[in-house]
Amino acid sequence: MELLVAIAIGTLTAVGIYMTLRLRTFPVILGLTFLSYAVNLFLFVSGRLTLNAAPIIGTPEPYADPLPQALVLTAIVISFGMTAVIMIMAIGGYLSAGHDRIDLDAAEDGDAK
Amino acid sequence: MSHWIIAPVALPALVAALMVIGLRGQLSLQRIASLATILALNAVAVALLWSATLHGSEAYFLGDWPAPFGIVLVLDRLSALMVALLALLALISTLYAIGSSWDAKGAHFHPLLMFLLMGIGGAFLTGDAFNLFVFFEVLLIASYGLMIHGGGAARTRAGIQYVAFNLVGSSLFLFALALLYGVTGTLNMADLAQKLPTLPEGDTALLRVAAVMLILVFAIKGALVPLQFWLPGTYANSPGVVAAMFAVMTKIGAYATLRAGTLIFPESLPATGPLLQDLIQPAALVTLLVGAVGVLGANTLPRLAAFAGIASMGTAFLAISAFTPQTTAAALYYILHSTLATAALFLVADLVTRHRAHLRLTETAPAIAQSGLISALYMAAAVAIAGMPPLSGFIGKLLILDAFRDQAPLVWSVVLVSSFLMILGLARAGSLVFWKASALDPDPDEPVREPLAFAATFAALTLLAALTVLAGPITGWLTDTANSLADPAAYIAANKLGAGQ
Amino acid sequence: MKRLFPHPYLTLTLIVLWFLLVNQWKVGSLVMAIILGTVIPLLTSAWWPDRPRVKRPFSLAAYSLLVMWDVIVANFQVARIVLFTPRDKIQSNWVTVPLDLHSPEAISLLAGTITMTPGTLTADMSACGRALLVHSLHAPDPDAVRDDIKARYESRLKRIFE
Amino acid sequence: MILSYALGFFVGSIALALILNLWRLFTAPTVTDRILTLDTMTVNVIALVVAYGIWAGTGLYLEVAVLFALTGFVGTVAYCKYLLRGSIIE
Amino acid sequence: MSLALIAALPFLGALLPGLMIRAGRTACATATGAVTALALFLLALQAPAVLRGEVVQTRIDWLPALGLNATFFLDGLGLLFAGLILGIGLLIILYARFYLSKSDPMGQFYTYLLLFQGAMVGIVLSDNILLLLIFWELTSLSSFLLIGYWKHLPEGRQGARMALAVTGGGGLAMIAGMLILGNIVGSYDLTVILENKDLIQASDWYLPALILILLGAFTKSAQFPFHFWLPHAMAAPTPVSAYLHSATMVKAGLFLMARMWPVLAGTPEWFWIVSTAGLVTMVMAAKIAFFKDDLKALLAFSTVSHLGLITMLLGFGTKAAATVAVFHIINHATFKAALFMSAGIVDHEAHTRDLRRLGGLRTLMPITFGIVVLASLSMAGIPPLNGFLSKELMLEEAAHTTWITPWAMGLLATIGAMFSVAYSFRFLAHGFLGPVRDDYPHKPHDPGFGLWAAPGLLAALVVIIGLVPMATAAWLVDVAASAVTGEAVHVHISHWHGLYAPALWMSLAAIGGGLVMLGAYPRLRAMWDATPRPEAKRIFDGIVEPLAALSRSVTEGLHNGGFARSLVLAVLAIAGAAYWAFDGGSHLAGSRPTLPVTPVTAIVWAVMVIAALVTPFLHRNRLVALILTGVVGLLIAPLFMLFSAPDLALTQLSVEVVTILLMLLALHFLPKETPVESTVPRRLRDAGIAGIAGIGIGGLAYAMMTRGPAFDPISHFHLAQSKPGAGGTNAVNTIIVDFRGYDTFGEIIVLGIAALVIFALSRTLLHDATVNRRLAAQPRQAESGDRHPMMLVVSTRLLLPMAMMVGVYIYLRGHNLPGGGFVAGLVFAIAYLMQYMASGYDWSHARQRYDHHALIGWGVLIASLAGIGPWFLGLPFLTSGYEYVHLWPLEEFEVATAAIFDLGVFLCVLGAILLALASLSRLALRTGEGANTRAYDIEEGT
Amino acid sequence: MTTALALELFLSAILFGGGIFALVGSYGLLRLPRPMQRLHAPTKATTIGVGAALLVSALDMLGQGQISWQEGLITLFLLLTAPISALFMAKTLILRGEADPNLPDTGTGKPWATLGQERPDP
Ligand code: NA
Ligand code: NA
Repeated sequence: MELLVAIAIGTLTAVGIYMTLRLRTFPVILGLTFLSYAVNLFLFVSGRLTLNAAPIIGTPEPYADPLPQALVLTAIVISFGMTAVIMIMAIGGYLSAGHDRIDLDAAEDGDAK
Repeated sequence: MSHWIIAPVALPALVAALMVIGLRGQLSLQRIASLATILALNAVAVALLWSATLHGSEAYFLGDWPAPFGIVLVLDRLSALMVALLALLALISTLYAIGSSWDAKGAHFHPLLMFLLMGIGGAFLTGDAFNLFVFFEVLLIASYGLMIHGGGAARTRAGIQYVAFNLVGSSLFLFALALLYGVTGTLNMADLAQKLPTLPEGDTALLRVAAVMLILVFAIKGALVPLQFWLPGTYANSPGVVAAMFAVMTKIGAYATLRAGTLIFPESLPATGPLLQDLIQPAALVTLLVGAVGVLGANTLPRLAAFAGIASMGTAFLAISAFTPQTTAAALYYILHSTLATAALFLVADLVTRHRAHLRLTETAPAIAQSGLISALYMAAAVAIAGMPPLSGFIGKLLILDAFRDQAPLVWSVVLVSSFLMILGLARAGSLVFWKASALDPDPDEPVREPLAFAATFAALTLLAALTVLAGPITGWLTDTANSLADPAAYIAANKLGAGQ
Repeated sequence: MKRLFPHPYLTLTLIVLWFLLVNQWKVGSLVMAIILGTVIPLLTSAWWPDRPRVKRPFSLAAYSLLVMWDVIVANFQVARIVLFTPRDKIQSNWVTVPLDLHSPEAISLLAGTITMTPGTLTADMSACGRALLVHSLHAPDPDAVRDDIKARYESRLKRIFE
Repeated sequence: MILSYALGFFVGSIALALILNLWRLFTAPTVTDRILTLDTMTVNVIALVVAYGIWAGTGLYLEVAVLFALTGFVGTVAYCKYLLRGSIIE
Repeated sequence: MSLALIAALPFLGALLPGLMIRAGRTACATATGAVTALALFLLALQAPAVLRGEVVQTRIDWLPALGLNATFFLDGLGLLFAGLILGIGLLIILYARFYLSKSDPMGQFYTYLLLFQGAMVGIVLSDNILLLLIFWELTSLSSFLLIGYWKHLPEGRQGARMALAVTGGGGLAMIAGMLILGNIVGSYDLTVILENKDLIQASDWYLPALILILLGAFTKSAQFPFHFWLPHAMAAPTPVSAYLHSATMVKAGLFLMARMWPVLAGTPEWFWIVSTAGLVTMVMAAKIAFFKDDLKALLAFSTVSHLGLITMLLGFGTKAAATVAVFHIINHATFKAALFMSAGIVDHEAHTRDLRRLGGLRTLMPITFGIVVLASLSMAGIPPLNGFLSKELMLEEAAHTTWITPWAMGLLATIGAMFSVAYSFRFLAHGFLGPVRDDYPHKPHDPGFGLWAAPGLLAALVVIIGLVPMATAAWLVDVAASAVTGEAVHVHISHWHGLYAPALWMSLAAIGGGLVMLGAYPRLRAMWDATPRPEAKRIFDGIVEPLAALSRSVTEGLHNGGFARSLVLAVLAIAGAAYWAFDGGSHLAGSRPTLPVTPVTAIVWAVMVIAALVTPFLHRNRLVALILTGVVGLLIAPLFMLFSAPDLALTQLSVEVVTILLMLLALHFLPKETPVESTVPRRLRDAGIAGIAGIGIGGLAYAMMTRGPAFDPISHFHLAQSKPGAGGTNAVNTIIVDFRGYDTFGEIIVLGIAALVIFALSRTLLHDATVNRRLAAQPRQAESGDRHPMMLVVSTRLLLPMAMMVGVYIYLRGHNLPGGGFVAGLVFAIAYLMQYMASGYDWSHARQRYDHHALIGWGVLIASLAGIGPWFLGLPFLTSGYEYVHLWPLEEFEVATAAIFDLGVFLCVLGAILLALASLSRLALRTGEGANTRAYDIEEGT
Repeated sequence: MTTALALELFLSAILFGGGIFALVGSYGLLRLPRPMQRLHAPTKATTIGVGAALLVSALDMLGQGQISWQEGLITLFLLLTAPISALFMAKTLILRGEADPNLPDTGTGKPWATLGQERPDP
């Protein structure tokens, strides 16, 4: 099972990086989303894999490591906030520049006052 | 004293919440609240500095849970120093924001600023590796909002890159933390410091990877080559006052590196040894050169300031990378200096920017209003950032050169050549922006507009002068700080590890 | 009373739901259920402006049982069509079902019923809200489908709601 | 004992269903079909979650099923609304 | 103390001109002069002691840790230079008062001048080489300002930059040299360093230090090959040229060589480098000076030549030569400053400095002529003027010095002297002799006393020193030379050394040759003009401009705004560094038993991985890409659940659906397709990079999962204390709201900030004209006429309360079972969003009774208050407590203060998501489109 | 045959049927030729598959003396929402011309809502 999960994490990372290397904001954001999936899983498995061992005290032992789960919760929420922000920025960039390329051109640099 | 440790986090959060609830659309009240909070933060920072100097390291056990199980804040000389620097810079930036009406160019400037302060303060104070991540994110997301404050195509698009790159950085941070927890089973930094020396041999490779990934995260924040690409576009397109505030944000990377390198992965740790030094030092040297070349080659004034910022980070990381008390003291002095100097340069660049038709350094533009005053400020800021006397940059440079006498040929030549390139670049830009422009269009004598903005810029430069004059006592204090970092026993002891067993 | 309980049936439904959720029969749960059953409709009443009239609540229960039975039957029929009817022999058809119902709740219930039951699916409504567009998966005689719907479901709903 | 075989069969069916869904997801002729497939997958996954709960003998996972149902519904409506109106919240 | 005061006075005084200029130009000059005079007076008070052979010292600790202290000392050399700087400074201040025109900002000028003066005084009084470096660089900076003073002149700006580049750059080299020196000796105190000649000269670091320090000195003193900046600095106003470029700054390099002479001189390296540079400079610059038409350019190259002469003398390394050098420093300062000022007077009066347009001024400007005669003859080395005395001594030294061959030095020195005579005479002859012309740009006549007083005084000195050197200058030469050589010097200066002195004949040859050359000037000039020669400015520009251009192209090429490339480099750097780190440690494969593959998990896994892998191939249709991303995200939830993390599954699911809503809202504005822009090789490269990252991270994950943690994980405490300590059975929840509630505090704030940012940006966008134009021009797809389908609206009426009920349930049970404030907030938010989707923004929002901002604010506030509350019990931030409460007729239930915190979480999450999506939907309301006022569009009841 | 065994057999049968239905639903998605037809399969068949699992889940606890009711909630929820999902997908097909084009007349003089004009706001 560990191997499968590792492969999943690797795949998500690779897909995330590949998409993040695209030239338009939307696929880049999707790529970052994939990357965050990979990260969350990676963080989660730092507590190792367990089956049917939800860390609810009172249910039969053993318990999965609850700490990484709590950390992943935090990470999920944070990455949601970040995705939301970059999304509105992508919209703003597209609406104000008329295209959604992610690369900056030297010429437009610093026109903001 | 102990509850004051949380004040740099709780106070801005509370004020921001109140602003969002009750002061929306009431800019003048928000300004008053912001200034009052920041003044209070300065007072708290002084108290914390005082406490750390008198009593050494002190931990604050959040939720009353013992370390390493709960989250601790640790006040030591270093964190107190960084909080004080933050508070000072916040004061300057806020005054400038008010004076220049930057804060009126969009919604929520002040709450975002408060949250930014909360995030940075939290990052400086935390003694927990994952909590550091959380507060990194707090400060980052606040910075995203501030960076795009005011809008505009270039700024927004630059913001996208900034966010995207930092999201990759945050991912890396989490990979590193997960690995660290997966290998060691703990997140408390003092606990890590205590446990790592007995790490089984077979785990060292993974630990080293975690360490390197962690440091590279900090390197992203600190714009270390080749992770600096996000910085020029971001800073050059940020509102000037935000870019000034960012001067302390890059320092968080430096701070965290210093903390990790002295506390968690000291050279004495068998698993990592000189890993950090070997990683950072070459990168820092290249960063310094890239920044300096950028100062000479920048095509706009804000970009020039951004590259100056990169160069200053190269210098700071260089000083950090040796992890000896002497270099650390030099690094700390340089961090104080370069934060204020970079901020001053950005503020000056903003003064120019907002009075000018275009910003390109490749051609002349009409003269700017109030150019006499602005050019004097520019001169001072340029002198500071280039490390010329009489401002503190020169002393910082001397301290670093002196501390690196063992590696003189390489380090000295890079530092000095970079200084040379920066002098060339700054002189070139200044001559073009101020002399050549006013030659075309001599500026009339006019009264000072936006006096608060000028005063804020001047204040930053005055602080640099103070840093110069008081270099003796300050470096003395910093040397003690560096010594305490070199021997983290007190820091670890403050965590009272094992009290909860 | 109407201000405190804008939708009494909703309140009742919520109380039942709470017990479904907590899965325990305690006084505390009842107190909580009553509190929530009161507060939540108050919170959401602005979005449910008019109170639907349910004339015969018990008939509604009977109707539910009928539909459930039909749902199960429907599934066997659909399964048969999917699995065994040759693709080109499936005679799908559109059916227009003119409505006698007026209450939006009742119309919605009818539309839902149509979708969940034998081989039919509500696909749209006329712009005036007086007819439903129903798609029948295998209906050689569309008129029969329409009549079946009207007789089996609409008439019952008419009695319950209007 | 019998139940566990039945459960195995059930899970196997869902698995097969999911793989059919996946195939459909990639080869769907229209985007609406993709949404339909997604909706179906959600329901299938709910079945899987419930089955796992039965296997594990715990009700801990039912909330996951509740949320899955909510999620699947809102997602499907949102995708369709997007295609119907462009803006999902007007 | 008083030494420090002398150094500080000009700096303090620099504030005065700016203030006094309001009181008038004379007041301004007077104040400036008074400052200088006071400093000079203080210096004079110290003079007797110095003349007695004492060394006056002042020490103020500044930065003892570094060894940088405000330490000053005054010996003969310092006295000589400080006297020159302040004395000539005083004269320059006087001169400038009358030289500057009314349109020149005089306050600025005097401020810069005093800054410069202070820096120079600082250099010569420093007893600490780091302090000296500070003053050294300050002279570069202040001279930059002075040279560029007339900023409307392009030559001024360029000259200033060139001077700064060369002297500042040299200064940087000198920093290194000085630090080396300090390191060899172990102290940065000059007096200590000066006592360690043997230590320094025996060190391996001697030569590098020497070269670096000489780089500083040579650049400052315009020695070959760094001589080129000086003539360009002549764009400065004449007082600046006279002060900086004849009397003081350019002598700083000489001062430094003299200062370091006791420890650096006397080695072959010193001899060869210094004397050669001096000699070459002397001859070459003299030659150039001869052909310059601009009076100031001629004087500038002459200065370079004389500096070369002095450098050469210092390079000889002998006591006698050093003494002559000191003497010539004094003499040169007098005649050259006088000449510069005279040139300035000519320029001021005739409005030109071009020798070709001058001539015959003798009768028009008799006073000036008198001054020029004396000074230029002194410069030519004509007896009995002071220039003759030192030049004679120089020739004598040269004649006795072996450089390559025994006679070469003498010969070259004579040739240099010959050129010197020639240009001096040319200055005089072509400027003042000859017929009076009628084509001057401005009719010249002698200036007022104020302008000629200073050069007049200097000319008088030229004569007096020349006539009675032993009475006027010898004492100064003695103390200064003693200070330089470190031995007692008693100089004997006379006009006549006898017929057998080679200098006599060399001198005669020089004068004769000079006269001949002046006679042959037209022919020589024609030859000179015909010879191609490198122009300094062009060379400098040829170096600096390409350097700047290279910097620009490197910088802009490197930081070209390309995101993908920066990311590729980042990934490669991270992967490379990680591999390197891994390789350097030791790795044991883990021995933790692995879990068997269960069918359910395998299915979910397979579907998720395949969906992910297909995404890059199908991503150009953005809706499809989004659906696939959604599939992956939705399938991660059951994975979490299967691996015993129901809380995560709940959160992942609810976040995922909100994310999808958000992305759909966004996609509405964005293009629906991603165009094909990258080439196949590029895509392959990206795939390769992605593969590296994937394999790396996957490998790490595998390595981590297959081993146990090295130490007992801290979460054992959380499991053990969850119930007894935090009062909850869901250990994940107790960590979130209690053990690590502080993380959660930060996390909800992140979410709150995100919403504020989204609100702020969307508001900014709505106020942006371009954005509004683009929004209005958005292509409209075929749209359904049914905006708010009735069935959805009706079902929402039931689903909204139901979902809320579920939300409350999830919130309440969170502490003990999967759930909690966060998921509850999301469920509420989803329920509201459903309502918004069903009936539209306006209709729904108009019925919303509370503000999203306030929800966020209250959320943060409540969470903060839950944190602060415990303070009043003396407990730390976020400390929680719980109690079991028994209230009849209810069963016993638990009340935990963590629930208050969780309520804050709930409110913040709800507010943040609603605010974020509401802001986005505000943007979607097209201009000119009316708000919906009905719950649904169907015409009910008709 | 004990009650427990009877229950188990009963539950197994339900699960067996549920599995079949779920499979049929997804198979229908592939097999049925026209988009509108495909819409029928999963909305019903799959829902019944889940229903089966939920029923078993609810009754499984019966052997231990208690019934889990939460499954009822999920079922209710699915029944409430499945028709709306189907409606929206059908509307989408109609709007995009992917449904069978020859729609019948509404008989009310007004068009079908999806194809009609937006109703102007008063
Ligand atoms: Na929870
Ligand atoms: Na607690």
